[in-house]
Amino acid sequence: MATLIQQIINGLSLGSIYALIAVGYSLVYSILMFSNFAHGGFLIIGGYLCYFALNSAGFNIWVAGFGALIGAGFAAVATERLTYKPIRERTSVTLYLLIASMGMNIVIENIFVIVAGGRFRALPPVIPTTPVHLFGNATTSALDLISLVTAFVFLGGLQLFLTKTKWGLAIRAAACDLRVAGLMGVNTSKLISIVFFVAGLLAAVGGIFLSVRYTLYPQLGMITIKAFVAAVIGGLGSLPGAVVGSLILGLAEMLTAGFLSSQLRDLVVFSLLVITLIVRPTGLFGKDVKEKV
Amino acid sequence: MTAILELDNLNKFFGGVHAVRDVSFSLEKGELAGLIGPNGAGKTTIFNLITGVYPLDSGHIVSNGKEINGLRTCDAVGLGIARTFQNLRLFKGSTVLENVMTAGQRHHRYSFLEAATHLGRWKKTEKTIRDEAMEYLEKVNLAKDADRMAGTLPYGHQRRLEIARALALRPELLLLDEPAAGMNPEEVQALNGLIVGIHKEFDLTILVIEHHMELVMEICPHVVCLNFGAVIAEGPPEEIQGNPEVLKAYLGEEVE
Amino acid sequence: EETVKIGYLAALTGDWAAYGQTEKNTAQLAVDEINAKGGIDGRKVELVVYDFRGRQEDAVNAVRRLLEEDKVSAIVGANASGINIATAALVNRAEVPQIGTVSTNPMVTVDRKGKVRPYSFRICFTDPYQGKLIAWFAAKELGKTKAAVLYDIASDYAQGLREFFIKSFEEYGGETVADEAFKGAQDVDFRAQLTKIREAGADVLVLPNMGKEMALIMKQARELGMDDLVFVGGDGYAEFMWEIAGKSMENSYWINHVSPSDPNMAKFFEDYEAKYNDECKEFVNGILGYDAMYWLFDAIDRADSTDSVKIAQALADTKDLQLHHATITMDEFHNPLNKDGIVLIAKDGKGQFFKKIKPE
Amino acid sequence: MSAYAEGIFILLLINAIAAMGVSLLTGFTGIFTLGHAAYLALGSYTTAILTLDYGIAWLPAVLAGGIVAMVVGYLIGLPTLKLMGDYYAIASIGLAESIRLILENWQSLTNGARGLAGIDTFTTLPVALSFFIVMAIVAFCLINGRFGRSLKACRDDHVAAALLGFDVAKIRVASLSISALYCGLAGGLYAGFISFIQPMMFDMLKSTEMTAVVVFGGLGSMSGCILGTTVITMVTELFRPISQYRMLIYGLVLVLVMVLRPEGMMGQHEIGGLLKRLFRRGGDRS
Amino acid sequence: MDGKKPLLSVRGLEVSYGAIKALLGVDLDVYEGEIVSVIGANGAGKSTLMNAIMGDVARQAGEVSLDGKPLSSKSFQVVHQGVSLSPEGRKVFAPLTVEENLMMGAFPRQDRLEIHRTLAHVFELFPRLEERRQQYAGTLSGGEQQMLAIGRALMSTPRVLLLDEPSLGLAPIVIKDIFKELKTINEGGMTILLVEQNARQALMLSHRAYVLQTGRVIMEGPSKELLANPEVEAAYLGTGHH
Ligand SMILES: Nc1ncnc2c1ncn2[C@@H]1O[C@H](COP(=O)(O)OP(=O)(O)OP(=O)(O)O)[C@@H](O)[C@H]1O
Ligand SMILES: Nc1ncnc2c1ncn2[C@@H]1O[C@H](COP(=O)(O)OP(=O)(O)OP(=O)(O)O)[C@@H](O)[C@H]1O
Ligand SMILES: CC(C)C[C@H](N)C(=O)O
Ligand SMILES: [Mg+2]
Ligand SMILES: [Mg+2]
Repeated sequence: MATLIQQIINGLSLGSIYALIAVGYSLVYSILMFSNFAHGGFLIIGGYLCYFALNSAGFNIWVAGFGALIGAGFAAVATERLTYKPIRERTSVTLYLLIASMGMNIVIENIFVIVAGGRFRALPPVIPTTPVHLFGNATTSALDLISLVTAFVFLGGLQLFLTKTKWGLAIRAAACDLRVAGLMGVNTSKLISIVFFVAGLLAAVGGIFLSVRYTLYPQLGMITIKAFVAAVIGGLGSLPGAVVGSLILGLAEMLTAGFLSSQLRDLVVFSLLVITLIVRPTGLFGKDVKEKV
Repeated sequence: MTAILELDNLNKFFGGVHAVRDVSFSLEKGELAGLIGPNGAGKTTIFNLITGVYPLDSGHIVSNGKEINGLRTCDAVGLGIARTFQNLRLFKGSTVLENVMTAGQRHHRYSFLEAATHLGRWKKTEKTIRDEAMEYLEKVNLAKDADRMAGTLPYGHQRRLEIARALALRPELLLLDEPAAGMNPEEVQALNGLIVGIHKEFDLTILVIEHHMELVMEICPHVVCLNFGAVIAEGPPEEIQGNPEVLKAYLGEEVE
Repeated sequence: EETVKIGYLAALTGDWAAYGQTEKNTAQLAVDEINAKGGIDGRKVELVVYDFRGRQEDAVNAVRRLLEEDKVSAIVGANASGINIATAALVNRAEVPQIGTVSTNPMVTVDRKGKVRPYSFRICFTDPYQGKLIAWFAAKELGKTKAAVLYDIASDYAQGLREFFIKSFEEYGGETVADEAFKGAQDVDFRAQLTKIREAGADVLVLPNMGKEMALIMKQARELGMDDLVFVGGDGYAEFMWEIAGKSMENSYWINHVSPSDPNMAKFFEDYEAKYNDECKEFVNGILGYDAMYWLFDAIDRADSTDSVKIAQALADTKDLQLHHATITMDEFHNPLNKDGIVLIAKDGKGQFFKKIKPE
Repeated sequence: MSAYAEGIFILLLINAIAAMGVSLLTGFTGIFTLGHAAYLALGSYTTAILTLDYGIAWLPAVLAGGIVAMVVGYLIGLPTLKLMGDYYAIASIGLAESIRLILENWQSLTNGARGLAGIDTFTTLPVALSFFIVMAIVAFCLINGRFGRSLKACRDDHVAAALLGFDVAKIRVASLSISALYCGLAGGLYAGFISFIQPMMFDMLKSTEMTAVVVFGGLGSMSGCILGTTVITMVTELFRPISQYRMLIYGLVLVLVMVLRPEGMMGQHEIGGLLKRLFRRGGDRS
Repeated sequence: MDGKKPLLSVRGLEVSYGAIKALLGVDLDVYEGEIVSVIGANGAGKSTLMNAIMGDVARQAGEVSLDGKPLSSKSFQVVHQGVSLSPEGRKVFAPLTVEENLMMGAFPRQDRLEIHRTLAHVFELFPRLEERRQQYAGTLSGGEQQMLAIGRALMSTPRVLLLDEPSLGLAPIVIKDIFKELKTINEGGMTILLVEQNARQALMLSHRAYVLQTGRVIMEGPSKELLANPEVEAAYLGTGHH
């Protein structure tokens, strides 16, 4: 029993890290309808910026953290302006964007391989990782609780923005037809930049959390593939879906590893992805708009 | 004479919307009939039901005496049914000629092995398919555009290409969904001629949805009018034009 | 004058970059030293280093290139059994010798049928012995009875060492209460396995893996509140682990090939520092990479030829060769005989010599 | 030719066979995949296991690899190819990872994540070249003619295609199966070239590369995909010695290809067609 | 109109798509309070003209101005300057509901209360839309989508409303209603530029008209005169009904 509780806690805490990242995926998907695999890249940009600001420039954590968020936000905007925008203007096939984003991810990762080297860096425990005892033997770390709360705060804010403001509506309209959204008076370039800025910011938050929880190295962005799977399971484009999907995925992983076999955990993750798509292509919370003939 | 198509009490719901309501009518072989009705009356939906694009909620569709409810879309052609679309659905990445060949090839066979090697019957068969497709293009007056990409044709021409593609299937029953949409009066006139022409030449049964009354009233001896998913009038054009319900729901008071 | 081309297979990027960068540096140091002395019997040495990013696929490609394009006389590296096993077929077909630096799995030098691979060599001890060292240390020196193993299923080395350890530990009367796996280079979260280990009541956790994963495991174990668990690791010990695991590293034990305070190596450390302005942090790889080069120089000298077949013969015939860290003699399976087992302890932020052990 | 140049040429031919498979599916049927490395994996594992453990000769082993990939492609296609657009692409990531993970976990057969070493290197230049020529002829024949037209119909408008009597699901599955066959054969040849295989070699990066190559060459152009493969294989192989930069350059190439020429090098055209046109124009002038 | 300055003025407008020249120097004026129609055969460049005014396709040469001030070359700014378009082929936001589509039309406006009044007005004009308020626009019938597109353009209460083939696919009775409504809103002060295949009705409604042929204005004048012109009659009005 104690083990079960501990594994559930482990699962939720892993899920909360996924959630932070998955929300970013979903946000970009909700406007441009493509899966931005460069998200992992933004994440490590955030992580390294924070690391260098703390260690080389000697800033305090608040300044460093803030700088990292802004920096990653701008990196995301730059990526969008330099690579996605020209593609979007030439073709409407979103798969090209997807491939370009994978390319960007490789580029960013390897820029850090070259400039920061293959060494592992650890952020000082700016976010406390001390064990927190819940009930009995069950433990989690303070970091996990903070990351869960952060994920919910961002999610709530974004959700309100998207559903309650006219800019949110504009985002959804732009998602379906950028040109026509322009004809409605929406400055779509600016709108998209804002979305990417927020996505970059979210990625940086995820990057800092991940660097503290694990360690900082150029391939750290790889973990985002799980967050991506979570976003799909929850329903791409749905922010609550992203969070729910993440928690489900975290639980599935930990329970598989804990009670079946740790080798099978990724198999379970990807099988869940495939099964979800077959049963409900738009995920748990995605809405299914059928094409009219 | 037997009915080539019989609709018997068709019903279709989309969520709360009762899009098709107890619709029954039938088409005799060789008829040229019009289907009219206000926007959202359910006309396109009826085409979609006949061709199996949407499943039927209740009722029967009988073609040549055979019940074809729950037909798979791809089996419609096998029963001799072809259609065009309200929103053009051409193969935009293929040439005009290829569009028609794609339809026409079903009447000619060669084996997979021949396809993979271009040996045997391949060459001869391909030539036949091509020649036939050219004939259909000439019918709709597009032969000169055979090598253009389908998507670059002007709108009105694309509509005619859809008709040629449907004809190449050699159907018995042709369903046309707003073939004159976006055409100017001049072109509508030409289209009238085309429809009447193919109707005769290919011995077709045609059901056409249109909002251009100058087309329907001129060429369709049999007109069905829908409103809110239900048939409100059926008969020859003169009768329909004078039907007060049709006037009120669809044509507006004064009709010339 | 004829030069000798030697290939070096190093992980310069990826998870193992710290190990590989050090090896590359020490190999270059050895080459510079020998060339400064006029080369081997007048033959200058040329070093060709390729990165394999910690992946077999890249290693295989790099070796192909060394063999086909650079036509090297011998290859040194890599620093992991899996890499050497993957490349063994190639070098043996091409008849070019390859020396593994810390590649400890038996399969590095023998094939699936148990026959020695004529062109594969190593300078370190093997895992049956290492497994025994770990088991002896845990059972006899630390007095532990309930061991847990958490090993990398993607690694030939980890799978082998786990097996050898468990066998020996049971022979010494201990019990393996948890035997958990993960996937190296992919997994970063080990809390599920650690929870099971905690539940099993293990008193020692044996880590036969590469550095990054071991560091993350130790860190997460302490975060789960597993404060009393003692860590005993294999020869994957690396200084870069401190950066990841921090204080969680303190008081862990590591079975290894060499000691950082070996007086015979003092000059090496000095020279390294002078040349690279950096202390040779990953000293295990540093020392073994350095001596592997010297071993090869000696073999070339004895073969008196740049012909790879003759060099391989000379390597196989090595007997009582005095290198810097040890004196080596090859056995019939191309493994050096009677190498020391050294225990390091992680203390005050670095790895320190703890003791030398010799299990019965 | 030096042994090294020959090696690159063999690799190029193998990659081109795989690219033709992906091109058939993505370029001509309009189904984007991000998981075709899985079929490469199936082909190479089948070939490797048959030659290593069962002592079967390489040629039947390679053919068996192709067939295994094709059968798996067929079985996978049945339930998943009803997914359209992005959703199939995402599903293919999941499917490919699942296959890779099964290979990784089936230790008794595949030696798990550690991979299989010591595969006979039977893929010599003549072998690769003969396979390439045969497969290329078949591919070109298939796309010119009724099969090619039906693929394109399903690609451009699946509803209209269905109403022309095409069983879209069946055609999509057929296209995937043939495409898997190509990749399976390429995988078998690859195993016989590289001599060592490991599940990690067939990861998402590899799948993306396979699709990117085809996009680079031009969707809907067979000769384009061969050209694309040539360029990308050359670029990445040339930069292999400076491996830190190799991946960076590879990533940049992917991005630049998408940014500068999303329609690909050849657009929808075939080299033959372009030459013909050029020739005709030249003729007009004179 | 003599002496008055035009509200919307187009001078020497040229547009091409790659090698295809779609507009070759078009001049056109629309005065405050007018309805002006543009007629012409398929491919004459009517839609291109509308899109170029909006800045939705790039203008290669020429000037477009509103009230003497140049119109931006970015469509979203043009909307804020007071011109909006109901584009050819509906272009509704398929995954948004009918109501959300209409609210998008009101995007440039700030006056919440007034917006709801306009919404009520659109619903009055197209009761079908009110019934389908929460339906996804993509599942509407062709004609319903057309109504939505027109309604959406009305929602921005522009100074100049551009309509590209508003009657496409609509039932005769709805066309009549719409033309009536256009007259009413025009009388309420909105200036309208209208492109129609249904030339006769367009000419009957509008004050002035332009005839476009392969990218050039070949005729212009008061609609009444054009209606009576035998050339126009032969080429654009057809002989059939209406
Ligand atoms: N997939 C669908 N989901 C929900 N409602 C639908 C769907 N398809 C059609 N409808 C609704 O069913 C009704 C009938 O639509 P249909 O397309 O058949 O109309 P129509 O008679 O062809 O009209 P039009 O002349 O405007 O094309 C419409 O009110 C439409 O909104
Ligand atoms: N996106 C495009 N790419 C290339 N050519 C185009 C494009 N859009 C329009 N054209 C061409 O520009 C010319 C003018 O087209 P436009 O759509 O403006 O005509 P139109 O008068 O609106 O015709 P219609 O009555 O069919 O709507 C035509 O020759 C058309 O083929
Ligand atoms: C660096 C070491 C952990 C390498 C290990 N001894 C191996 O053979 O793979
Ligand atoms: Mg309709
Ligand atoms: Mg137009």
